[in-house]
Amino acid sequence: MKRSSIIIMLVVLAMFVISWLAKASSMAGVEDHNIWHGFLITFSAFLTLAILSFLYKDNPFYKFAEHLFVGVSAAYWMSMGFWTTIVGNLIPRISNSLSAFFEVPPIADEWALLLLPDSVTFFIPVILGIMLLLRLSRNMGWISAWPLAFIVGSTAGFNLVRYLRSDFIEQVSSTFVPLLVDWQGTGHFFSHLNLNASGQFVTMAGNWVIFLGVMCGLIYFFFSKEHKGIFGFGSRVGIWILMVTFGASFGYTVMGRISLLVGRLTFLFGDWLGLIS
Amino acid sequence: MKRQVPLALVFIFGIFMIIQYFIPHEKSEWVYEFFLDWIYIIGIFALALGIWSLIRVSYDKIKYRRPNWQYAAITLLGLFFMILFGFDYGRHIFSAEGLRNYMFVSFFDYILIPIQATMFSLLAFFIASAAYRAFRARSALATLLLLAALIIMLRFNPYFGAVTPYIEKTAGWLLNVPNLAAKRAIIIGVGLGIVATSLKVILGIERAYLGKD
Amino acid sequence: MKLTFLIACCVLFLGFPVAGFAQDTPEEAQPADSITTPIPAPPGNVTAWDTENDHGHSVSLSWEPSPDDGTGLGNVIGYIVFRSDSPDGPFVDRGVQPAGASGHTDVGSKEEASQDYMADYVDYYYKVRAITADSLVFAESVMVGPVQSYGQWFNTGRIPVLVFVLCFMAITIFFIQKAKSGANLFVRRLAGIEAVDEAIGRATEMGKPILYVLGLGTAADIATIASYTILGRVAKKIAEYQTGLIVPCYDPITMTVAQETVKTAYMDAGRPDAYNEDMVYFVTQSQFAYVAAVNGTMLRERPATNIYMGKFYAESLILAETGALAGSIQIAGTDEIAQIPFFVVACDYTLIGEELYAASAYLGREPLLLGSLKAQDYAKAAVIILAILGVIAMNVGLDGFKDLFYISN
Amino acid sequence: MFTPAPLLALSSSTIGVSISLGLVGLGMVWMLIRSLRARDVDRRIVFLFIFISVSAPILFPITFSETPTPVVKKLFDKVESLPADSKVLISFDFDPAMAPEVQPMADAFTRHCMAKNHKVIFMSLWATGQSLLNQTMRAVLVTEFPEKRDGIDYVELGYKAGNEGVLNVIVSNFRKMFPTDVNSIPLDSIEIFDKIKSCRDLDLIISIGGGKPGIKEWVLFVGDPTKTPIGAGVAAVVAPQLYPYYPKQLLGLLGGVKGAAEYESELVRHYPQFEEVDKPGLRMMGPQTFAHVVILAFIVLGNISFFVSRRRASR
Repeated sequence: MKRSSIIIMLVVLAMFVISWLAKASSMAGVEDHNIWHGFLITFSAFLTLAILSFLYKDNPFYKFAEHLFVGVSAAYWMSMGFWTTIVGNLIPRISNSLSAFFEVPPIADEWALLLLPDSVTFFIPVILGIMLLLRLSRNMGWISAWPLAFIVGSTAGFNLVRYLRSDFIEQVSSTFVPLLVDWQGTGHFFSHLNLNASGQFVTMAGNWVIFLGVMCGLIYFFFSKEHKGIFGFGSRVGIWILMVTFGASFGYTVMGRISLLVGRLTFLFGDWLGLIS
Repeated sequence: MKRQVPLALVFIFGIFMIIQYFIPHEKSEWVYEFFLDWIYIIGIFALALGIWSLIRVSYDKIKYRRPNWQYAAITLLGLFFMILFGFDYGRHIFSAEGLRNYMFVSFFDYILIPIQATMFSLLAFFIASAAYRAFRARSALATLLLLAALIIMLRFNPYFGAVTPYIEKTAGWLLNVPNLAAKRAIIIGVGLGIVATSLKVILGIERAYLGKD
Repeated sequence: MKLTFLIACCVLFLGFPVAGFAQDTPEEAQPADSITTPIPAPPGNVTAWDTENDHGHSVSLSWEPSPDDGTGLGNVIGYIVFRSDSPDGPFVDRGVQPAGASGHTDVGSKEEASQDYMADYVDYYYKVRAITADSLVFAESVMVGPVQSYGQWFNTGRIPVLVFVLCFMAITIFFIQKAKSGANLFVRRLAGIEAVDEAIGRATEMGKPILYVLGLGTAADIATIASYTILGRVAKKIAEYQTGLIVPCYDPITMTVAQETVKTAYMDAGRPDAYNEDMVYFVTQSQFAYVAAVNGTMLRERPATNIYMGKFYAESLILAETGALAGSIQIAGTDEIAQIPFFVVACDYTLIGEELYAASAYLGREPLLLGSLKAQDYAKAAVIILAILGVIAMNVGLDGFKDLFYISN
Repeated sequence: MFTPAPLLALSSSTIGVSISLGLVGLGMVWMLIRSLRARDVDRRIVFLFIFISVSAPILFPITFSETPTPVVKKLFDKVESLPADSKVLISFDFDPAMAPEVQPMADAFTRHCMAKNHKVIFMSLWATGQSLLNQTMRAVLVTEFPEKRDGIDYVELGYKAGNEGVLNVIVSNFRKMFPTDVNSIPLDSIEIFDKIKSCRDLDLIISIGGGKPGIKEWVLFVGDPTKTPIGAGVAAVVAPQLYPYYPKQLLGLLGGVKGAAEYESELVRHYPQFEEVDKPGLRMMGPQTFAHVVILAFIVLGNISFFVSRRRASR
């Protein structure tokens, strides 16, 4: 380790301690365990800064925060999963004594599958789970494909129908827009031509754009034909509309993202440094 | 055996789920709900597998003194303590108080939340740098992207947007008309892609997820 | 005006003391109040039947709105539906409908434990009450029943879906057969995919690894499944070129699958020796922790190319910008519409939506996969034709055409 | 780490903000010059600008004096013009995700009504709204208006499941849906409800939200049948969809942080005693606008440098 980096380390450490003490003293009387709470707040402030420091360049503090984050979060999900799924959902179904041990009310049988009690049917996922773990063994690894097949297969079937319905059929049928909105003849159309948003012309133009836009978009996503000639033109219009959309959605998001940062900085300046009342 | 059984399973469960969709009856609903529960439960075992992989990778890092091996130790420590607290010794070890354990909660509030929120807030910076880098009128397409973004941003900037009704109108139109059209085209395409791929999976044509033989 | 005044009086002097019994059952109507607010005519011709295409535990009702709803006295502000399991009560409140409504679906719980459990194959009796602003002034329809609820074994409302499923299966299988019979199926080149190959070459020259991110999808997400195929192809090339590969995973099952895929790819390339378990590793199942780790990897390993394929959420821009910072070539592909813009802006190549799926077929170069890609295209052609027909139908007033696509529940 | 504290405490926010504004301005000029020389700036500089432009308005709360747009003003004036002891219902129809944008509105409305001595009824159509409702009660009612008494000056009905169904019932009778308030005190023994039977007896309904059930449902199921005036506060994203209802069915509409800020500033203009209280709407306003402008500036700069360099290349 270079001397400079050691010095930086020490400085940061010193600042950490100072701020901790200052925080603790400022919280004295207001809160009990002020030392401990002072530490917690200072530490989370430190982590916040560590992450932000990444914007300058990768550095030991970021690495520290990152690795800590990875470890803790993995463990967090593990515990979550254990309590909510295993204890919350599995155990109450398979064994009364165990659920008594974990102090969770047993769930009544629903006699759902093949008239087997849950206590039996719910061993199936356990077995599948164990099969999955078997992949760690050299020669039994292949069996881990079975639970995988169960998951992938059932979700594939699940997705197939639902996406076909919501992303395909319903989208297509909602493309059936009237291209002639309350049409009362060409003369009437031109005599009443105006540009206000609810006017006939604007609504009609809108419908046309939507209809042609969808068409061209689909043409752009055509793979089995070279994009040439009229077809090529269609696909070009398609990509134009796509680009406009992407630009729009990007611009739309900007504001919201900024307020995220506001939240963090308010924590730093307010909760930690106490610069804002 | 090694190949056929999984493919058969995929086919059976896939077809079952499709049929189930058309049977509103309680019985089929039950089976369906059971499957969802099962998937969660299997997921937990898989998570154990993942944790194992995390531990092994970090452990190797330390063992062979790979670059940044010191930090791997931090990961392991964090993991170890969080699990320890998570599986708390409230009434007796493994009491459902696990998630309410004081240290577990403070780790969550003072380590996970701040880092998570900060990572998320990095977006504010990146959205700016991305805009600066990419929104340049290099080509016709890039210009379209740029203009659309500018109009919408002006619209939602409380100071420009409010004053010029023209921008307000245009932005509204952009969001309601071309935006709708393009999104719909993408959605239809994606929908088709998903349907086709699911079908390929069920029919056992797409089997990369099993690792080819 | 006068009416409201009367109501006010009634509320003040009569209404309030009695209002304690607001949840009054239909039996105890207060004739006294009829002086203050005229009693409206009851809703007519009430019918009740088991709700179609459901799992049971539900009954539907329809009625003709009271003549005083909107028209006539015009003092009906809504309808309350009452149910009982015996013709002579007690009746319980099963839901409210606003004025002008002419139907209601009484949905009970299927859990026997639950409060409003509604048993199947049991006789129920219904009444519909037209209510006024004064809860003591109302009119009740004649009782209907007995009616029973039960579950169906086929959802007729979803027939359109079934039709489409079958059609699509047919087309796909047809083209797959065609592909098997060796007809060569043209598929246009995709810029993003061409880029993958040259990116691998570049990585080899620079002697730097390639980072492949499968995204936040679970192993069963179709986007992830498509991503495996691409990963397989990429890994194979990498194995041939002997470049490094890094695959950090968010989902443990995805990790196991990815390991499988990469391993086979290396075997296909004839270099099983070069495969190493730690190429594909699990990070954590928490979105931003995962991002933090991947960001770190990008800046430390300095991969020549970052490939993002699969499901991505808010992190898309964080990843892509960090990658750009590290000076890597970036190729992205996702079906997550909200995130496509960010990839388009920050990456060198982006596979937009369906292109991701096309890519997996295109890369696989297997006739079978290409066959299904053809099927997709023909489906799109069908969409275009249908849409044109639909628009014409709309404009000549054949609204029936749209109903062909109507899916009830 | 703490050295800046006293300094900042001393410097009046105007000085502070003008300094930082100057900084950013100068920086921009410098970058403009660079861009004219067709030199791109390192992204770290971009980051720095964003950081300053967001943090400066937080440290020195610059409150742009918001002149309320008519759609906000009308709602404010309505609350203002109602005589004391009018019955106002505030419904919290939002979840934590929306809270940063709309909770400020809820607080502002509550303050305003309390200052005008209106009788306020709090409820929520969203299960998640309950906790946010309590938050406002704790932060605003209990702390700022300790003299106000539960059940006499305000009452908390809380959350009731049933979405539009709830509205359908309370339109004719509160007691049918809410036999008691959250503290399970029967409505009959709550003073405010002496004179309230249904939504018709309310003088104003304010729904705060942005989802379903929300403003639309209030308008369709309560506002239209009972002709009770309805005001709304919504997230910026949904505001455009609600404009069609204004002014016929919606008395007024607060859209996003901007709307909240306008209402807050108007409130302070009429009630100086609220100078001191936290005004999140106005507070969020500064950073957002500031950073937003900076980003726009960057886009322009980027294009300048791009065009200059291209002209150079073509020469």
